[in-house]
Amino acid sequence: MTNDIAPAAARPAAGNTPPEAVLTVRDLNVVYRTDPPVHAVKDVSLTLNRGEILGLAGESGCGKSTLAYAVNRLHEWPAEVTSGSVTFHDRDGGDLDLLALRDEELRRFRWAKLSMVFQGAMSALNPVISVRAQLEDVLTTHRPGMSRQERRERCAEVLRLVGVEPRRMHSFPHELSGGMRQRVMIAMALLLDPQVMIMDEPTTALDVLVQRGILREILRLRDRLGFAVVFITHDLPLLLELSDRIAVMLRGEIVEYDTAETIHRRPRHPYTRTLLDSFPSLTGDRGAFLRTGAAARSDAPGEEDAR
Amino acid sequence: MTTLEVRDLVKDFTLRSGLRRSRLRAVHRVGFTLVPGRTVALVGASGSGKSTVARMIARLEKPTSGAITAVDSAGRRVEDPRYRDHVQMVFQDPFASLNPFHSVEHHIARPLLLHGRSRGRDETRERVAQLLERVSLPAAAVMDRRPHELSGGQRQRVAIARALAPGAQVVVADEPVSMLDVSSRLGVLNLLARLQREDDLAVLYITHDLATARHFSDDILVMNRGRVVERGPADDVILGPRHPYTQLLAAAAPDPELRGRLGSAEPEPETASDRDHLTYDHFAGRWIDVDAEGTDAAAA
Amino acid sequence: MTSVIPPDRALEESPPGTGDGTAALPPTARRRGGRRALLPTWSPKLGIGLGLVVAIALFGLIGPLFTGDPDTIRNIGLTPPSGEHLLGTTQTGQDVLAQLVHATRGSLQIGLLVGVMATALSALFGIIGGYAGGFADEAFSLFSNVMLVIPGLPLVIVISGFVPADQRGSWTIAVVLAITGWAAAARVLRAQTLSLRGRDYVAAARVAGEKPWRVICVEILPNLLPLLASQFVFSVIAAILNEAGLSFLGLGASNSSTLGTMLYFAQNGFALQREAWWWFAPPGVVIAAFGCGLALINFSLDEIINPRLREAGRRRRAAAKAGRDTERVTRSTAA
Amino acid sequence: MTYFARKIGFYLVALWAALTLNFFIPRMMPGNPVDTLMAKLQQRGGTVDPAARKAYELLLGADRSESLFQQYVSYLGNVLRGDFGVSVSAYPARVSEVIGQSLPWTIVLVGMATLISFALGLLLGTVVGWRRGSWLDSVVPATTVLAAVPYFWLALVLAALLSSTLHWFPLLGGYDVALQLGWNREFISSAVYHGTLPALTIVISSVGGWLLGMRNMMVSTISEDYMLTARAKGLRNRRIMVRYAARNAALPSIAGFATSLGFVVSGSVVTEQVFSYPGVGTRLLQAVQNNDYALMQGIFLVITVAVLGANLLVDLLYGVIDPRTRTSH
Amino acid sequence: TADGGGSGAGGSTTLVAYTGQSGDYQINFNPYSPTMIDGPGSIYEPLFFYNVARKDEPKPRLGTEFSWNDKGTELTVTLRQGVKWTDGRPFTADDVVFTFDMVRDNPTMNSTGFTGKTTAVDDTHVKITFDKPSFSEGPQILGKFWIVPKHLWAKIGKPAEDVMKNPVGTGPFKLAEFKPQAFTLEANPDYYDGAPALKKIRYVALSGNQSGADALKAGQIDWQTGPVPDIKNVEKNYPGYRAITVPMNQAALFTCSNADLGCKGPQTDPAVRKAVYYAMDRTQLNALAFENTASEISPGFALPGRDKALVSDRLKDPVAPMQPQPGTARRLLEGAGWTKGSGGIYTKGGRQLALTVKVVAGWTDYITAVNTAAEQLKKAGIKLTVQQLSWNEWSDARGRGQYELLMDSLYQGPAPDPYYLYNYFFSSRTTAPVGRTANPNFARFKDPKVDEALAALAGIAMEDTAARQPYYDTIQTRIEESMPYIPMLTGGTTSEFNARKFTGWPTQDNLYAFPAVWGRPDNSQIYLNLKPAGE
Ligand SMILES: Nc1ncnc2c1ncn2[C@@H]1O[C@H](COP(=O)(O)OP(=O)(O)OP(=O)(O)O)[C@@H](O)[C@H]1O
Ligand SMILES: Nc1ncnc2c1ncn2[C@@H]1O[C@H](COP(=O)(O)OP(=O)(O)OP(=O)(O)O)[C@@H](O)[C@H]1O
Ligand SMILES: [Mg+2]
Ligand SMILES: [Mg+2]
Repeated sequence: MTNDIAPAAARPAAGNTPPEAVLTVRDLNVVYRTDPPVHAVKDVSLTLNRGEILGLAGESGCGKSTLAYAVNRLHEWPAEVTSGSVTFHDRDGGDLDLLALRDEELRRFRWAKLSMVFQGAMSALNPVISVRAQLEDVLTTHRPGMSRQERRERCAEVLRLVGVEPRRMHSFPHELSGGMRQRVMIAMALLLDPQVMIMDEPTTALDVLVQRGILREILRLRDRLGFAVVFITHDLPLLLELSDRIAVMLRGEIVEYDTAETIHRRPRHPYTRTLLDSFPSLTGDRGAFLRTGAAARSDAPGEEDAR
Repeated sequence: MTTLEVRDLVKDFTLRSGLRRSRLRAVHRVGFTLVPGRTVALVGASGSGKSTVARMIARLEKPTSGAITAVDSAGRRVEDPRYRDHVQMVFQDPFASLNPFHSVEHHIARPLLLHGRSRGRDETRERVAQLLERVSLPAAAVMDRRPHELSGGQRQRVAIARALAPGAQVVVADEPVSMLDVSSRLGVLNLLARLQREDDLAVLYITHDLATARHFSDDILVMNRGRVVERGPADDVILGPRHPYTQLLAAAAPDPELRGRLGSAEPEPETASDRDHLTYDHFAGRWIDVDAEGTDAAAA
Repeated sequence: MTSVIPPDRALEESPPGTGDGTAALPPTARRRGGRRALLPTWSPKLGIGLGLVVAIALFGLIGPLFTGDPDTIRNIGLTPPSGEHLLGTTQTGQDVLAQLVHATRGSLQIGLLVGVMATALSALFGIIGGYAGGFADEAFSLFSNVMLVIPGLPLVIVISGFVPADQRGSWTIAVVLAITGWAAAARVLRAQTLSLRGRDYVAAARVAGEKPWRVICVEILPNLLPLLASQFVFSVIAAILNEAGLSFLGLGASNSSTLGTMLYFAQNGFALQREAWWWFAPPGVVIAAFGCGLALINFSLDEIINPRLREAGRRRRAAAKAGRDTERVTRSTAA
Repeated sequence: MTYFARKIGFYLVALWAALTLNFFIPRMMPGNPVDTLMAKLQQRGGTVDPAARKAYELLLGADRSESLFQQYVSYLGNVLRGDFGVSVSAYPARVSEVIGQSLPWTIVLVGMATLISFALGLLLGTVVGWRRGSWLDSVVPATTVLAAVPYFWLALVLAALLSSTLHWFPLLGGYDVALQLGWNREFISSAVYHGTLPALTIVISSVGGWLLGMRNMMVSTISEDYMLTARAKGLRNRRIMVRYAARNAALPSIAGFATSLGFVVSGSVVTEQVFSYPGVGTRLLQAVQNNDYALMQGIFLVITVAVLGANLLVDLLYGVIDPRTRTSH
Repeated sequence: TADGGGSGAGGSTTLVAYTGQSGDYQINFNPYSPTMIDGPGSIYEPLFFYNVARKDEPKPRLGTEFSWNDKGTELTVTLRQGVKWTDGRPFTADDVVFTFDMVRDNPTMNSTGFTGKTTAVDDTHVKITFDKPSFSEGPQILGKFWIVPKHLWAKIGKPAEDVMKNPVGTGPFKLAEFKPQAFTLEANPDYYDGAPALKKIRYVALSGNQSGADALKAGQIDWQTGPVPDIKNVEKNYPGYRAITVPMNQAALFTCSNADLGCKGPQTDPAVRKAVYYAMDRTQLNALAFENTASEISPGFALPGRDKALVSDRLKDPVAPMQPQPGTARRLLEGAGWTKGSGGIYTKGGRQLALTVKVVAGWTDYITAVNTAAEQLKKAGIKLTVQQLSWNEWSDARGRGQYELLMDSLYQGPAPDPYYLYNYFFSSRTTAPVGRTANPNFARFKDPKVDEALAALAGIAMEDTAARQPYYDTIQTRIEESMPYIPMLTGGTTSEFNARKFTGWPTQDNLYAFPAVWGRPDNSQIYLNLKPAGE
């Protein structure tokens, strides 16, 4: 993995030091114990470097979320990790085998080292508790020593970071716009200064303009705070523009894993090409997609049935 | 061949919070013409009023003012009871637009029967099969299935077949692919394009995706806050946007070619400009003030 | 009879749209849909429930063909169960089994009548109001809310007192119970209809040119069937219990025989004080068993209405199975 | 604020509907209240002189020359002044007196029992829902079965078992009549002791419904996205259960609580009958049996107003506990 | 408490009584109020006590002697001396005059239509004068007018509507405390006859017969009048308790008999009424419906026990046959033109001999009785349909005559004499056309001969039995002939009482008062006689 393609400005951790891994996933397998069982994640190996943005692309149902949840062990029955390992390399040295953590250790680990931002901010925020309470919840649990005043200040601080006025803290989720909610979620993810942030389709439900604003915010924060991001979406053009490296998933497997530039210019796997072709370029030539090309293949019924 | 003319369309919603009422103008003096064989794309960010226009055309919503007139091939105005023979709609969510309770056949047979396009069981079944074949679905296999047994793309095809069933010449497609898997999107769009070509349909394609709008339509209307802010041939609008809002929109669309753009400073959006209420018309090549000139001038 | 809370109340408060939209369902639920989705999944609970209900219904339906006249008075007085009188006799020597059979029939009849009428009323006010919207909706929903907060039984007591006694058969009581018992269901139905009304397929049907009544009957109603069924079942339970309560107070269908009137006579004949359990217990047990059967059926209906509940059920079964599997594995490795 | 205005408007309409219903229903009932008094007089021996009957008719009967509308207006006026007239079955006592004497008992017994049952149901429902899929779930159907048992039947059986046979609880009454009525320890403990069994039967037969409702809502709530967030946040399990799952899941139950009060009050009629408990339930029955229109109206109205009041309270409270209601709709 | 803290627990000297009160008591100690909860006899006293259960001489209470003039228009009463109200004021003839005048002037108090003029002759004598012979009014005036203290009652604006929260009387008991669930009377230490041995009486409120039986079983009440399971074995089932049954209520099928007054239906035919009479199997009815506590009934409605001497020997049946006589019934019906139709039911003119009998829902013994009778009559070709009604509707139908048959019982008057019953139920003065309220001649019976006899009896002194008998003969034969009330059985009033705790209860041999706990002033006579056991 070379990182010389990515713009240097994107990562403070960059420079001349070799990339340092913060999360390693090895041969992870996740199975849904349903009838029949669904092998949702197959032998996935990934390395997330400190401060980088790793894009995870693939169409609906390919196992992106399952992978993300398994990393944080959020998967619930009937999902089960059957084999593989997930290792977290802490900033202060010391590796954590996430799959071996006991309940209490896992609980302490979550959010403090690795936080998550989910797709629908409306449903990811508890609708009946104020934003402040939901932010402070994290602090009271993970930083019991903090005083009330400190907690409040910290909450205000992260909100300011993501560009939300701190006085909106007292609002309830439904009183905020979709973009604001997503920002609040990101603020919440930043509370404990985590080293990794997993974002599962954080902008799909949003307006293109709002989406753009949030993506910029994420990049800005990453540059400032230096956390690594796993960014999950099916919007490949978006990933190409945003991320340093991209993993393309198909039916639970990672079929292509490379720098964004390489994937854009020289996609190797046919599926990656299909994906790229599914998104006509705004400024590119017309006609290449229309009525011919890759897309025409899925014209045949049944084939598009990925499931 | 039916032409649909939309003129000076206005829609106000009354918002009630408690006993207080307020008025929201969702659509403001929108006008355009859908002509056979051409696709018009309606683009804009969320809440700009696109769906409201579509719903008014489908007569699901009454316009506050303005006119929607369909004119048939003979140049006669289509009167009310027959309006739905000519104008149909495809909805955004293929899951929600098909009743989980009914079979595919039912969904297509009903409009056939309602619009007198077939009579008797056998004839109906045959026509349903024909329609399914037209949307590239294997009729025999699909006919007796229920929506949940089909994939998203297949469902959307059924929805298109349903729209075609009454013999509609004008089809309004409200974000027909935004709920679909990436791999089935182009399939459905291509199907629409093919049908449009074959039947000389007039299509209103609503989307927020500028890229597909550009590639799948002939003309583009850009909407913002209920107004059309820019109109013109697809490439002109996308490649040479004149209205600040369109520029903003175009800039927001992800483009791998412009990698690194995100990190750099971009012009801050949403600053009110003096052109906000004006429409740039690429056909006419000038700014138009609909409030002063009306949509007739613009729709020409 | 105090507070069987409609199990579907949970639904009415959930913001429209959460339980709907197949997109919200877990992927496994997607596999079931259409008419088959309206059928409950088979489970022991459903089995027992159906078994109980069918058994009791048959008991009430064909039982009367095999037992004698329940009113026949014999000089033997109160006798415990014996070969001749399987459930003994009452104070006046009437055969308890014969009475039970007829009373069961009477109670079922009332339950059914109320179920049908209350469901029809709630459908009328809930669905039509919800679909029509506007003033009709406001008025209907105000009306059902008022009916809901006005306490039922006192109203029933007062109304049933007003019905002339010679007409106070099961029909009247049923009407009274139905009138006072439809409101809660109507509210739930309205909420559900509101969410269905906004569904695209309803809009699509309108675009296709369907008439409003057809939209209601063909597009909306089928999707409300599980809910209606659950409410029907619930109102049957409630009706049987309420009728029994009314009868116990001496305000029931005095001129027809129901389980409630039977209990009333047992109570007045000092059945408990005389330890004549065979007179006092069976009617209560039949009501309880029937109610229990219906409640169990309702569990399965609940799972259709709220698929998340089904997930929980599945999870348990699978967990049990997994447990068994691991057990087997450990046993085999131990061997 | 308009949310509240709307709510209060609704309650005014409901109140008016109840008042009107209350006015008309007794007027459609058969029989004549004077007969009740005559029967009481006859029971003392002797036939009743027509003159005496006339006198009572005059005393009790409203002025029949008044039109129905006039009667309605004066009825509304009287009710607003808290004047429900004279109770026939307790003649010449005023209805307000009769109700005042009985109401506290019902409120305390039924109110406490319902609250206990509600709280218990919510608590158990939380636990069962949280551990959905465990063996606890199979207990749930059993509790709803209890709700399917005719309430009075259960009460009678329990009374026969626990009071008559085992002598654990007193059989009848609301307190030991040998004691001094008042706020002394002895009397209160006696009242509690007497109220235990009736309360127990109410709780037993109603807890299942709450439990089930809460459990189902818990199951639904647990699969909400914010629960996932809460877990990802590394919150403690108990905190997630209480603050995220139970708090949200309880909302529909709380909304349903006040509505259920109507059913509960109805249940009190039977409870009081079974346990000879002093309360409005028996009074209502007595009123119906004696054609005591005024008392009937009074009790019905008091119950309705109480239920409406409780609903209003919960509604207003609901705006606080569920912030969503405050702005939307 | 030791005995389980029952609601009636009252220590060894308190007598706990249950009068059948359903639901709480509402305080009311006005003896003239229809809803009073107690007082007559115990707190307030009449002048004399009339024992309706037995032909006794009136017992002196506040009066010591009374006498009528020959014409029966003037009644002189001698009052007891040295009596004090419980507030310490002396009782005088003025109180009596005040009471009598108050009753006469308040229509709601004057339920029997008393019109006499009362004057105080001196402190201990009063004289009451009437316009017409009024011998029969004597027991009412002397035995049922509760003397109230003038010095208190004169101040009350509307005495009929006052609930007398703090009753002051001359009686053996006074109010100790009132609670809605129970109230307690205590012995009046200054009672003129000496304080009664019974120190406390507590009346409790329960919810009806079932709870009464339960409370009795639990030993929580000492005296109640009402059914208990297995009435025959009270002594065995309730250790220490006894039961006494006094036949007083003549249960009958009331018929709307008089077509002239608007009655409709087959029962207007006397033959039908009599056929019903003969078709009944009273032995079975007694066994199934009344647990064999009922007894024979005379078709002339004189009580076969108490009024034995008055039962006319001109009656066809001195007592109604206990066994059915299907032959007689058939003869009667066929004689009246009825013929057996299909299904074994008689018909005439195309109409079936079908009757509906109304009975009060909840009166289970009566319901059982009519159900049983329906079965019996079916055998005799008469179809009986039972209809249960609430008391309201039933009494409404009864009063207006809108019924064919209904089951009820005839009640007695203030003195042990059938005259009152005849006067109530058979006089044309107490009936009304169908549609108007009759009270209590619900059967709409109208017979000039009976009316004449009743008028004549009013002018003959009650003691002069020889002179009265011919009139009784007339009445009894006429009503046997017409049978507007079809006699069923004489229902017994059963009371259960705690004989281990108290002695002095009435027995069948010593029926010194009618032993019903709700009987007033009868119960006060019993209270006066009771002694705590072991004293
Ligand atoms: N609870 C479950 N039970 C059984 N199978 C499941 C469950 N959840 C997910 N799956 C299956 O696992 C596979 C991967 O699902 P996952 O949610 O990880 O996909 P995804 O890539 O996140 O899709 P999307 O883009 O729609 O979010 C799918 O085939 C899905 O059907
Ligand atoms: N029934 C309605 N009542 C009130 N307001 C409405 C209603 N329907 C739409 N609106 C409002 O009208 C405006 C335009 O809505 P519309 O649905 O047409 O937008 P859209 O362009 O289709 O957006 P999207 O891309 O999100 O679908 C929005 O502000 C919306 O809130
Ligand atoms: Mg996902
Ligand atoms: Mg839209």
